[in-house]
Amino acid sequence: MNRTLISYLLSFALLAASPLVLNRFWLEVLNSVGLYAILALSLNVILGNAGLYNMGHAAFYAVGAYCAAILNTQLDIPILWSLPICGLVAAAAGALVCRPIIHLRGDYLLIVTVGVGEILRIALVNDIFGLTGGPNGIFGIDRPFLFGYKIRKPHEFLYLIWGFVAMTVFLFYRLRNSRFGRALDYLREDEVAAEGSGINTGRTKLMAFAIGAAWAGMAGALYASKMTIISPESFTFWESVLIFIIVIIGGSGNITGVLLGAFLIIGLPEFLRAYVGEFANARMWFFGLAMMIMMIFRTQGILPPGPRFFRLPKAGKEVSS
Amino acid sequence: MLRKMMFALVLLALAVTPALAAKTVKIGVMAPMTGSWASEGQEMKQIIELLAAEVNAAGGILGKKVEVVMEDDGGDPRTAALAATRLTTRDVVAVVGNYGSSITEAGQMIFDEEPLVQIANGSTAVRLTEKGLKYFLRTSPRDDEQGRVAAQTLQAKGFKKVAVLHDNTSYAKGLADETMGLLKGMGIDVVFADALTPGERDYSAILTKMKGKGPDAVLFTGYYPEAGLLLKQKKQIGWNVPFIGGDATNNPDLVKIAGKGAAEGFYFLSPPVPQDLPYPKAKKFVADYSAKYGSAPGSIWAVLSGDGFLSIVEAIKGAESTDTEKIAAFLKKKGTKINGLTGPIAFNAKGDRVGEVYKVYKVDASGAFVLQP
Amino acid sequence: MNLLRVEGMTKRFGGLVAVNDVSFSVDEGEVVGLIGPNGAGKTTVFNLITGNYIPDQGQVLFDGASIKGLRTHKIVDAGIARTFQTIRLFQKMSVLENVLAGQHCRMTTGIFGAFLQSPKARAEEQAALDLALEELEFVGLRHEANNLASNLSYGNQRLLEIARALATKPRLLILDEPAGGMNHQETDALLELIRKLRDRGITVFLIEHDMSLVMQACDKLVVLEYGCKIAEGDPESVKNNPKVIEAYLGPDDDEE
Amino acid sequence: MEEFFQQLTNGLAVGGIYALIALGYTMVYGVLKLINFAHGDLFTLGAYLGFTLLTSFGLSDRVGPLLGVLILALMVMGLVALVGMILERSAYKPLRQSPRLSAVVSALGASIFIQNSIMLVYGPNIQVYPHNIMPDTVIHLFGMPVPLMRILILVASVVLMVALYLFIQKTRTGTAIRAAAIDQGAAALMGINVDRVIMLVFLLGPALGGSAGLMVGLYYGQVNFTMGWVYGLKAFTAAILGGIGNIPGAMLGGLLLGLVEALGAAYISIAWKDAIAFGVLIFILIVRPTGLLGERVADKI
Repeated sequence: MNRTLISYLLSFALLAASPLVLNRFWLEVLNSVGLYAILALSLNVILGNAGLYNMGHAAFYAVGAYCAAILNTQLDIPILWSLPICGLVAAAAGALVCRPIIHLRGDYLLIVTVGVGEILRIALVNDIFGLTGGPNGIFGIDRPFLFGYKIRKPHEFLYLIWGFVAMTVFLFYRLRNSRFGRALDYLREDEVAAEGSGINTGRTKLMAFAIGAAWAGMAGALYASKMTIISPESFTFWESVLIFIIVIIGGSGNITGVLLGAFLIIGLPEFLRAYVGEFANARMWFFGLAMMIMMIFRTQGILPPGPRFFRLPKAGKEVSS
Repeated sequence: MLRKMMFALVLLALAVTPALAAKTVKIGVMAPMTGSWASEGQEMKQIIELLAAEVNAAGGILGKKVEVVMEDDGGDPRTAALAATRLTTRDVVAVVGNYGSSITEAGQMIFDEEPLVQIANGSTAVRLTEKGLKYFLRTSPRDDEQGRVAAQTLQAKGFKKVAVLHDNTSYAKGLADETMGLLKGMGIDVVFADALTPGERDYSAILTKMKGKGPDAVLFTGYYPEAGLLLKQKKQIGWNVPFIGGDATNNPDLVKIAGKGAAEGFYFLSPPVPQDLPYPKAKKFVADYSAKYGSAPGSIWAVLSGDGFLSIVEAIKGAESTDTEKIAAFLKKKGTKINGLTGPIAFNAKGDRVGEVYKVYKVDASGAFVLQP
Repeated sequence: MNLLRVEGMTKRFGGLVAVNDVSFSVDEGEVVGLIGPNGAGKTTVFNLITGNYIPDQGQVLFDGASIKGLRTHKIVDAGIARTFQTIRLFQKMSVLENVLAGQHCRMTTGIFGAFLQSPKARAEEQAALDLALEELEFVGLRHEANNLASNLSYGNQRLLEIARALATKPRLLILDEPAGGMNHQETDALLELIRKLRDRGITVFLIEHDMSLVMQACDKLVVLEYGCKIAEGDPESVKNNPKVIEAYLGPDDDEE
Repeated sequence: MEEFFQQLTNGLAVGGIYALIALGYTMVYGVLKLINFAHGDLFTLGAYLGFTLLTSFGLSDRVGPLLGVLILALMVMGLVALVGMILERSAYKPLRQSPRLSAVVSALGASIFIQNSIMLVYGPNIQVYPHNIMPDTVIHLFGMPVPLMRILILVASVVLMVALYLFIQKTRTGTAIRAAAIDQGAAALMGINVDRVIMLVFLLGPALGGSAGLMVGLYYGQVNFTMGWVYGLKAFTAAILGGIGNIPGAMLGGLLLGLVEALGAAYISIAWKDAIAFGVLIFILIVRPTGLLGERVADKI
């Protein structure tokens, strides 16, 4: 536990110092990694912990982004203020959408989540309720203000985004080691046994979706304020697939693994951009190849989760964890 | 855990790339080299590299060679924003691109804040130049201008009932909306308006439905692959109705897809293709391009990126500086006329290209695009 | 008084009547056995009580209130816990975590509690751990607390299931073949455990094929054959019931 | 009313292609429980290989269009089957014992890899099939104009599907495939070489996908390197709709999806067509959680 904590502190310290040595491009790559880290961590709750195959996560990302954009452009609500609202709206969307489909298993759930994502994207393209701006999307979204300071430079976003990542990691570790986190594990391992042990599996699944959706929604709000323009093109099926890949390649269920996955999957194409310059059109070819090789050699992902152990007192004494 | 730190270290090490003193004038190009629009991007690259070679053969600019710096925007906004940021770290003096309004918009602010002059090619959304950005220009015309030409064409041909079909891309919908707005004022009925899904193959269901509405003509504002299929399948269901396309249908592949018989009689609007221009520069370009790559350029948008490149080259020469302010000032100055591939290029204060650009073309029985008087 | 009452319960799967108009009751503090040949519908009766299946007809009353049609976790919450015939542990998780699963429905910390880790939430977590360890101690698996469930022997896995069920603080404990796969020694220990359970005031309702265990442990037996109840009563009377002997034990069979 | 029937034929033509691709998904799924996301790209590969063979050998000039296309189809199916088998050996076999989703990610990697390989070899431009290969005839069925090719395609896909069905149901090898789909371990105990079955499935599925690619090329005339993504997702939807793992289910699902799309476009909205199709899928799965013909598996407790 302590070793993990130290590594995290060191890593975040390195990230905090990175603007000293990295140029804007690499800072933006780190920002992109950070955004996807939040998205992947949020999907990890659903896919990695609860074991629910969700390949439509971009839908919740979109809900958050559009929510922030609409609140900001129509009602002038500052982005950071709208963050919790976006989370709640996305969570509500997650719970609402998943209510009727939650009993589906495995791949049936997977295709239905794909369907939900596509339906939402099509709704956005068709300018549903006249709010989403159709294929143009919404533009003129404000940059976020933090204590009266306008955030716009890459390194400023680095602190905002990675600060959010740090908070997410901290909270999700707590969540994972809580009653709720364990319930997700039981659910993934054996749904019948979990229900038979008194766990409300239906509700737990919904909560998993709601939490995952909430964080994806907040990531969407951050994305909207970073880009200042959003359009349905940013929330395609491919986006869901990308987040899905990060979770599985990183190590489904393991927070550190998922973070590493985000570095790898989002970082690698940019890496290739910088170092295979001559073969720019082969960038994605390398990427696909790397994915296959990675899965073949680390079939469980980079860092698969291990079992959770508790520090126990010597027999007869009180327990402390 | 160590792995993570090592990764960060490697990132750090690689990021400290040496910045050499500028021995060349670097011009950045943002283009979709991968993804669905890769064909556009790769043609942009070919055209600009050809033009750069010619500029260099003629002595370069300001005594230096021109170097083209390509950046892949992947055809999606997030990647485009990253690509734009990377371009700002590569010592370029100005940027050509992108293809696609929403892709352009993702990088627009990044270049504006840098600041760098950006000349977009395939970005027709009206709002791009309505933001008051000082350093943004485009060689492509705007949706509203094309919409005006489209509406006038429909009116001139005497159609009373028109079906409008787009593909729900930002560009096609923009054009469809502009045109429909104008048609209303002209007393022309829009009896059908809907959007197809690009990338599919079978549009018979849509054609059947449209046919049921009985329009005099169909305006399709999407791209050539779908236009070609629509023409082909329209003929198959035995529907003989005039089709009119927007400038995204200007591509020789249209006829290949539809077949000559089905493509014959198809009208489309477009800036003039280089083959049709009287200017020697255009003729030479087409000849050179064909000699180097084996066929004439297919996409008008890629050709417009060549115009963007030439504009920047001329502006640097004219301003005798690679300073962003000066380049932009030169380009927007009244009276500046650049000899481009699609004719003389001049920009207004907003950064839009001025002058009548659109022409009407018709496909003849041999599949050739014939400029209409 | 009756803790559990089943009245006229019937369940069909397609054309097959798996449980046919079965009625019986389990009194508080008793150990009751449900026996019958393979395929008699015993496990189905259990599944009907615990809400895994819903009876087509009939009524299930627990402590006087109907629990028919409730979801399983509600029934657990009401005070009925169970083990499974085919062991269903969370194999890749630790023994202690398996027991904590049972504590879930007795805890209240939600998502925000987990985020905030308030003193109350910490205290609850600590109490759950303590209780889980107590239950492990009770079944004799405390020393295995940090082992993986899949590493336990078959017999110990059955005990772990009992510990997990106990952690839900049940009034009625339903055991589906608890001695299945156990050796003699383990079976003896199990008998001891069942008696200890009764001493704790927990009512036990079990399916078991090991007749010696059944005869020693149970206060009362219910006998099923082909989905129908053919006998109910104390072990001695059931043992001598000619219907049971004929249908189940067979004329020449020993009790073993 | 005529428009309605016209739309029915439109839907069936699209649905036939979906069904053919869906078969590949469903067969692989049946045996390996793997969603082979690269299947759509094998379909694309079929279309491109067909293009190359057609343009480089001038086949139809030598032996006449019908025989030419038949030979072409066999060649394309053989080549795509070969690629499918190599794919299985290299990208999926090492993952057979790992968590299911790892193999899915490997399949996604393979999809990106194949798609970009095609782009690198053929370039990103649309490739257009020669026009003179197939007859342009339009025949009139009950007064409706229906292109002959459309009927031929539907017939060809039905023939392929029925052949596959008979093969799976009536032959020994087919029985082995079905057995391996139900329980690999038990099948192995019964002396079935499960590894060979998997190989066979990875020959048959891609071959059918490749043939669908060729049909799309021949009929629609236009292929591009990203089309596998669009068709693949639709076909996968069709397979799930029918109950994945179930061969008649894939056929039914494909045809039904085609019809839903055509009728949805005709009578509700073209722009919302895909949303309608997915909506129907979700509705059907809510009512029948394992698809139209999928078996309902009750949990053994």
